[in-house]
Amino acid sequence: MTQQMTEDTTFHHGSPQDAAKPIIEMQNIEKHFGNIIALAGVSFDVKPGECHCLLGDNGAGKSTFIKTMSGVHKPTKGAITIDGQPMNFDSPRDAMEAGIATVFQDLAMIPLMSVTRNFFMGREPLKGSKPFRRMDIEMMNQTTVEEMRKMGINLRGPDQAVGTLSGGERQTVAIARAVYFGARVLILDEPTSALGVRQTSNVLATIDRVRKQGVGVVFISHNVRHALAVGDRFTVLNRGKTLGTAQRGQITPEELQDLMAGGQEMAQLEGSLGGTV
Amino acid sequence: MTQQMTEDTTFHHGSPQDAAKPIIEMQNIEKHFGNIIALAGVSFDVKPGECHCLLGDNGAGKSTFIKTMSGVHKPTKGAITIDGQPMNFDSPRDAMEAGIATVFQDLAMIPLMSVTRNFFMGREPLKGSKPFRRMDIEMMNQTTVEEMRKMGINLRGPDQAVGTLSGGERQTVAIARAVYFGARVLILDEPTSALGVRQTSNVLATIDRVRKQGVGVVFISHNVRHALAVGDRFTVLNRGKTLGTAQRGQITPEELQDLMAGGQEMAQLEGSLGGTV
Amino acid sequence: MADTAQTVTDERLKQEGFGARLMKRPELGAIAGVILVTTFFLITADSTMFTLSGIMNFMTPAAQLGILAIGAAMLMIGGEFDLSIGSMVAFAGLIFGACVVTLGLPLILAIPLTLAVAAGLGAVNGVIVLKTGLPSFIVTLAFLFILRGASLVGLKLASGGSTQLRGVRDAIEGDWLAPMFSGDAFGPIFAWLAQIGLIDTFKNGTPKVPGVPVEILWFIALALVATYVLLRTPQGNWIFASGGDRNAASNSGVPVRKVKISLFMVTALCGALVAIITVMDAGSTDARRGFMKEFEAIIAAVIGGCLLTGGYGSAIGAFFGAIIFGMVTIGLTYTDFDQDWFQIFLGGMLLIAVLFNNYIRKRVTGER
Amino acid sequence: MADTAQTVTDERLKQEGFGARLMKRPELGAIAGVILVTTFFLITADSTMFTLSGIMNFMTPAAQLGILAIGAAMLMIGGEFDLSIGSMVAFAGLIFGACVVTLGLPLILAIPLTLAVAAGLGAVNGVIVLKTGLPSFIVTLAFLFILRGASLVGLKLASGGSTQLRGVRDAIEGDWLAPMFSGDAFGPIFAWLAQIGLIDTFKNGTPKVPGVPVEILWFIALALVATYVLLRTPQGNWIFASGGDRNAASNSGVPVRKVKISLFMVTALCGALVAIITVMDAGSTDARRGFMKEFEAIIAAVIGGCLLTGGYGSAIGAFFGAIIFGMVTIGLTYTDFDQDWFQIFLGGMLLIAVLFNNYIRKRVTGER
Amino acid sequence: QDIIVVAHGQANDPFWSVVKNGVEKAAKDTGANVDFRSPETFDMVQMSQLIDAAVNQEPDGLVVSIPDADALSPSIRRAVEAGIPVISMNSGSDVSKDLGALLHVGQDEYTAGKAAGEKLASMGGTVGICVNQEVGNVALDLRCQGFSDGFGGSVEVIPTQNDPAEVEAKVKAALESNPDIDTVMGLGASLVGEPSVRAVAAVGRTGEVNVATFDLSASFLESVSKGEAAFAIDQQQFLQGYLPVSFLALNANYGLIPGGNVPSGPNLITQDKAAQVVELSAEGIR
Ligand SMILES: Nc1ncnc2c1ncn2[C@@H]1O[C@H](COP(=O)(O)OP(=O)(O)OP(=O)(O)O)[C@@H](O)[C@H]1O
Ligand SMILES: Nc1ncnc2c1ncn2[C@@H]1O[C@H](COP(=O)(O)OP(=O)(O)OP(=O)(O)O)[C@@H](O)[C@H]1O
Ligand SMILES: [Mg+2]
Ligand SMILES: [Mg+2]
Repeated sequence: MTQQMTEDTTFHHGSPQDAAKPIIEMQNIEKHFGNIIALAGVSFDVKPGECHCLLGDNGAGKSTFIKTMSGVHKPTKGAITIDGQPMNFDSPRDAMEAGIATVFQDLAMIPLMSVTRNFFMGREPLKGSKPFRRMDIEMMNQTTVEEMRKMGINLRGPDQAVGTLSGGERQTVAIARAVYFGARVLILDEPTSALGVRQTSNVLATIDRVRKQGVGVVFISHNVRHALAVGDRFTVLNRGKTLGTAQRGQITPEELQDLMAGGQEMAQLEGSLGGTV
Repeated sequence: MTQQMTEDTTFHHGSPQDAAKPIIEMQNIEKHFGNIIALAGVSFDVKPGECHCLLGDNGAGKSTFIKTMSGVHKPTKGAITIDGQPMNFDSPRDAMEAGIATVFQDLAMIPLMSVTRNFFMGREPLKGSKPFRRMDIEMMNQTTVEEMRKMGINLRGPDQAVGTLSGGERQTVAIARAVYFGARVLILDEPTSALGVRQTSNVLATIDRVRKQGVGVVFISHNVRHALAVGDRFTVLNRGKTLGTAQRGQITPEELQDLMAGGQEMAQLEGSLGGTV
Repeated sequence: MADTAQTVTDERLKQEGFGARLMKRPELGAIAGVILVTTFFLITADSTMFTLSGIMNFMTPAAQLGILAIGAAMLMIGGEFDLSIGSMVAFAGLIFGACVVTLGLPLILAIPLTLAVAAGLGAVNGVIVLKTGLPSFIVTLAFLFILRGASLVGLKLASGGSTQLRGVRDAIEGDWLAPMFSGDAFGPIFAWLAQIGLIDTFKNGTPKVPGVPVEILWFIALALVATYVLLRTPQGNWIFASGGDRNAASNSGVPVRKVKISLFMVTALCGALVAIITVMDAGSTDARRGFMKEFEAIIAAVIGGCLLTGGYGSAIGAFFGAIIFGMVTIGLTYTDFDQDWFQIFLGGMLLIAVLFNNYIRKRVTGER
Repeated sequence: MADTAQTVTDERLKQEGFGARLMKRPELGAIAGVILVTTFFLITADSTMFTLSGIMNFMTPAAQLGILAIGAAMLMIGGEFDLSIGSMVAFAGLIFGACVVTLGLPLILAIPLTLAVAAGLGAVNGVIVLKTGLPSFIVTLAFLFILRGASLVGLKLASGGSTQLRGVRDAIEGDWLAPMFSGDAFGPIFAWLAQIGLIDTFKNGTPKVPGVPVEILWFIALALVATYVLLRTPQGNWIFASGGDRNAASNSGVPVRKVKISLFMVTALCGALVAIITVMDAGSTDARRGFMKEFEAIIAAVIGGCLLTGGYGSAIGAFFGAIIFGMVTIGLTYTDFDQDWFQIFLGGMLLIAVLFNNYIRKRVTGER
Repeated sequence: QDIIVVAHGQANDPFWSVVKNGVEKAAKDTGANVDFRSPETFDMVQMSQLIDAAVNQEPDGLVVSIPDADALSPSIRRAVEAGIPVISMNSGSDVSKDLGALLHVGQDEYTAGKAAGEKLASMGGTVGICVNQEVGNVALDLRCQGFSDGFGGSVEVIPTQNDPAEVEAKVKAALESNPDIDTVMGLGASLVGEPSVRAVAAVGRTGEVNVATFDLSASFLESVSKGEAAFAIDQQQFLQGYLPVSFLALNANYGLIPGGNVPSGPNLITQDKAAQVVELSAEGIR
């Protein structure tokens, strides 16, 4: 069964572009919060057109790591280079301008604001000429409804407050937004955690689509099957350190799952879930 | 493969207790928010010792439904009966006292407070005699660390603020808390969405354990495999209405997945994910 | 892709009337309060209150408060407070007075200078708040004291010992910019209206209302501009976002720091504008100008539906909030009630106006 | 079950010193402020400021403010404001004064009556806030005006036309409860200490410090009780939870309404206590008692580390916050600065104290 | 020598800033080291604490105003007991002696109000308003009370806040809703007197309505000299600051002290005298 999963796929992997230069490279990143050591030296890179999965146990430091990548945290130690140039993000806006779009685990949405306003937050399209330049609200509303529909969500209306959306609807807004402002690197922190089956399959298909367009994707998930379905490379974190990186095909789902559990033994479920949870 | 999933299991289902009286019964529940109709008449019941899965697309109304069940929302229409007695919850505290423990999708945690204080919030254990009755902080700390460890999370310390925990760590606190205050009905709203593989298998094992103790479990999930692994009955919601209820074994994973998607067609992933997402 | 027609006839939506949709806007709730208060005074107050001159009379203090309230509302939507605006009115008044009287500058220099000083101080407030992460409440509170004290010291210097600096009216006599910031606008129109008998006149033939006090025009203009900015520009979106959730906004690429510092500057500028208008109107300034105005401005903004926690509110709401507040403070004088009851009455009216506003909104939107 | 030894030597934790751990507590940051302010006055102020009598002198207003600040801090932790405590001081003072002077009740009746009225009004505040869902800021603001106005009207009634009610001292003369609420405690001890020369005396031989003003004892007792409640009882846990996230708390089974209403009552009771103490000390009450105290109480709580948004803070922090504020306000009179500079100085000191507190805490905890 | 002045009015209050100027002038003239202190608002509790703080420093002389004898008497007695010479000023002439003060310089707020009321009544006033910008401040309330007693006719107190625009609007509102009003009494010149004059002008009744105010401000005095306002009441509060300090300095140096209270006012500044006072007022001396 597991073989089936890694081989029998409709996605076209196979060009891991080993030769291609990484878009972004993180070296020996450390991050401390007061006396808490969240990252103790992690290295990672993303190449154009690949989906690099970041896996690991709860609390391993995945979110903290991608937050240093998208300019939210400043690393305590370590270097970030983009296209070979050393980079120092002062704010998430800097990272965005360098072409990094992120779906954060907490989604970074403003509950009191409407879906449309959240969708375009920070990158509002304008119309009209100078003194009366204003947001193109009509276009914004249309785009939002349209992009959400592509992800499988039919909004009641684009002016509903995000705070009143269901968990999965909200997550879809965040994903649709990041994909829409398509960039050079797309970071997805557990994007499918709250999604229904239909929405999940849309997101996985979307990852595949943007990857084919040459975008580098960083995909965090706890679902081994999702990771194997779209991942080209797999890096596993454990307790703030890298456990190792594997190429697609070099690792079985069971091995990967063991790595993700941090090497600790699992509860007595193996059989019932067909090897992977 | 799907057959394997429904049959080859270490869990002992099989006594769906058809004869047993439901602990809690919800009839024709409607819930409107202003002009938004979130629930348009949903009926549902939980029997002792069964795990009743509530499934459905994003925005179908699952969370809204279980919130009326746990006293957060008052239903706009419809009746709730417990042990055959009509019930009217004024607050979640009422529902708790009736023996309903809930893990909400948004977890209901206070970010600024410590793990321990969140764990025991509203049900603090006391020690000492009257004028100097106080919280038994030592016991609280120990219990918290202990219960979290059972779920597969090693806390750095019980006084870390919940706001600084990782997504999965936080979710585990909510689950451990609900299980610890073990009640007659345990409601879990997407409890495994942010969990790692190890923690997930622990939670599924826990559901099985409490069910065997005669607790009725309501389990919401988007993961067909998880639902099939522990569920005895499956009710599917779509756009605020019930699509139907099925017994374990009467339905294949593919059928279930189609129902969960609200009957709408899925993206082109079928093959790659082995039938279920 | 899965797709169903997304039309207005989603079966998950109830029909709702036009009125209901209107009432959902925060600012329109405040109108209910205005109507209530107006009705109350129509019944209890002397009929002169709602003559043209009576309306101008209560609108003048309402407008002065309202200019501050709009600034405060924008800042509150952006998630911060400025408790120093009242003191800013005194301090900017001093700067302006000193420029005009002591230094003898023309308005074309004095006004930009005053505004620049105010904006600078606003920026200082903002930078301290953002650099240190301290709550703006405490930082601007310090400036409340500092600016108030500085006004006193500065006034004594500028006037040679008195707490009042006077002679502004003489100094600006004939300055071409003066009509922009003082006196009444549309004088000729009002004179004409009086001639044809549409406005009451005094015995000597001058109209009872010589025109629209300029602060009312500034007030309306500011409310419109602020509303436009909040609802129709990216900057407005950023203000809501910064106030709604600072981290989320910043993570989504909103330049939160810039937004907040600009808001502090805008608020300070509103304070300076009020200072310039009132100093020119009164012809003098003293150390107690603007006393407690920071609280009144916040009150007006909150009556108008702004959330203290940020991220929600409107400039139009603050506009009506200021009018409610102005009407209630001045209105009692038109009634026969014992004036000792003034504060009880003020508090009671405020409470009733907000309760009513709230009640109406809940009824209409069906919130539980 | 998967299990690794959960010991203190988690490799994901850096060692941290005892000092660092101490400084993480919100209240201990405020101590840094106290030390800074003390140092400042040790250098600039007259040496009498830190004699025993000088300390009692600045601790008395600090204690009166502090009692309010502790109430305000608990309410703020619980996520609400009470802007009516200042007016409550005036109103409770009126009730108390009227009981004692006009009705001639003994203290054993007058005090419980006053406290009951205050608690009742606090509950009214709370019920309105919770029933309507309006922000407590606006509701208690209405009560700020209403109670202030009611004090004025009531005083005129009770005193027959004046805004001042006098004669409390004569009326309570000899009441056995009086020493609990007025004057100085430990008088005999201090007299003895003065005799043996440990305390300075005036030329006529009476000790400069006749005892510890009772409000200081109340202040300390209250700070201890409040801290105990917040940190060691379920109710304390509920207060933090209600303020941290109302919905989450309620969903977890915290009786949020009861908690908040009780907090409003506690705050009102603090106001009444201060009223009783000050009225008995002063022997009179007037309509301006407690003016602006609500803001000073909030300031003290914020200096002491309470978050305005609720859910975080401490009573001990408010304790030190009140001491900082009291020291700064009274301290200036011991220095040679001109009174005109008082406010600049007050603002500057506040800002520096909070900045310093903040800086220290960040250094120690290594927050970014 | 060290002399401390504790007053109930703030340094930024126009009236009290003149007192403070008097204090400073006296300090310069006598060479004494003088401190002027006051609570941030009209707050008797805090004022008693300020007196205590002053007593702790054992100055060579203490000057206090006594708007609330009950509240301040323990602190003042303590000063007297400590052997500090005390002079009271401004308010408290009735209790000054009993508390052990050497003498009182000033004028009672009530008496001043009464004198003003009598004068306005004699100018033909029958219906008056008393505009009070700080209701509850006992010192100001007494002014209104005195005015109302001296005036005889019907008097309504109009409470306002510290905002000239609001005062103007309220006076205008009162005048419009009750056309019988013929007298406006303000409790402060710049804050109430000036806007009242403007309000009377706005309703077109300049000259018909008599406007008078406590204390002085240059602009108001100009109105008086132009005949737009009736008069201003001058307590000559500069003396209330200057004299006690000089007396105490002399007392400390030579043991000299006058034999009785010094009345500093009231002094009604009417049209004939107004013009000369304007300049002095602008300098903060009157
Ligand atoms: N601001 C912070 N302060 C203190 N500790 C933090 C902070 N943020 C994260 N941590 C700690 O760092 C560790 C890594 O957290 P992180 O959120 O990166 O985990 P994760 O790998 O994303 O886990 P999950 O899969 O559960 O989302 C956690 O143990 C968490 O407690
Ligand atoms: N307070 C509210 N106000 C308005 N609409 C609401 C509110 N709460 C929920 N809704 C709407 O009701 C619908 C059902 O929401 P609900 O959270 O119950 O969905 P769900 O089935 O839990 O979805 P998910 O799987 O994504 O969590 C959603 O479309 C949502 O937009
Ligand atoms: Mg994470
Ligand atoms: Mg849900």
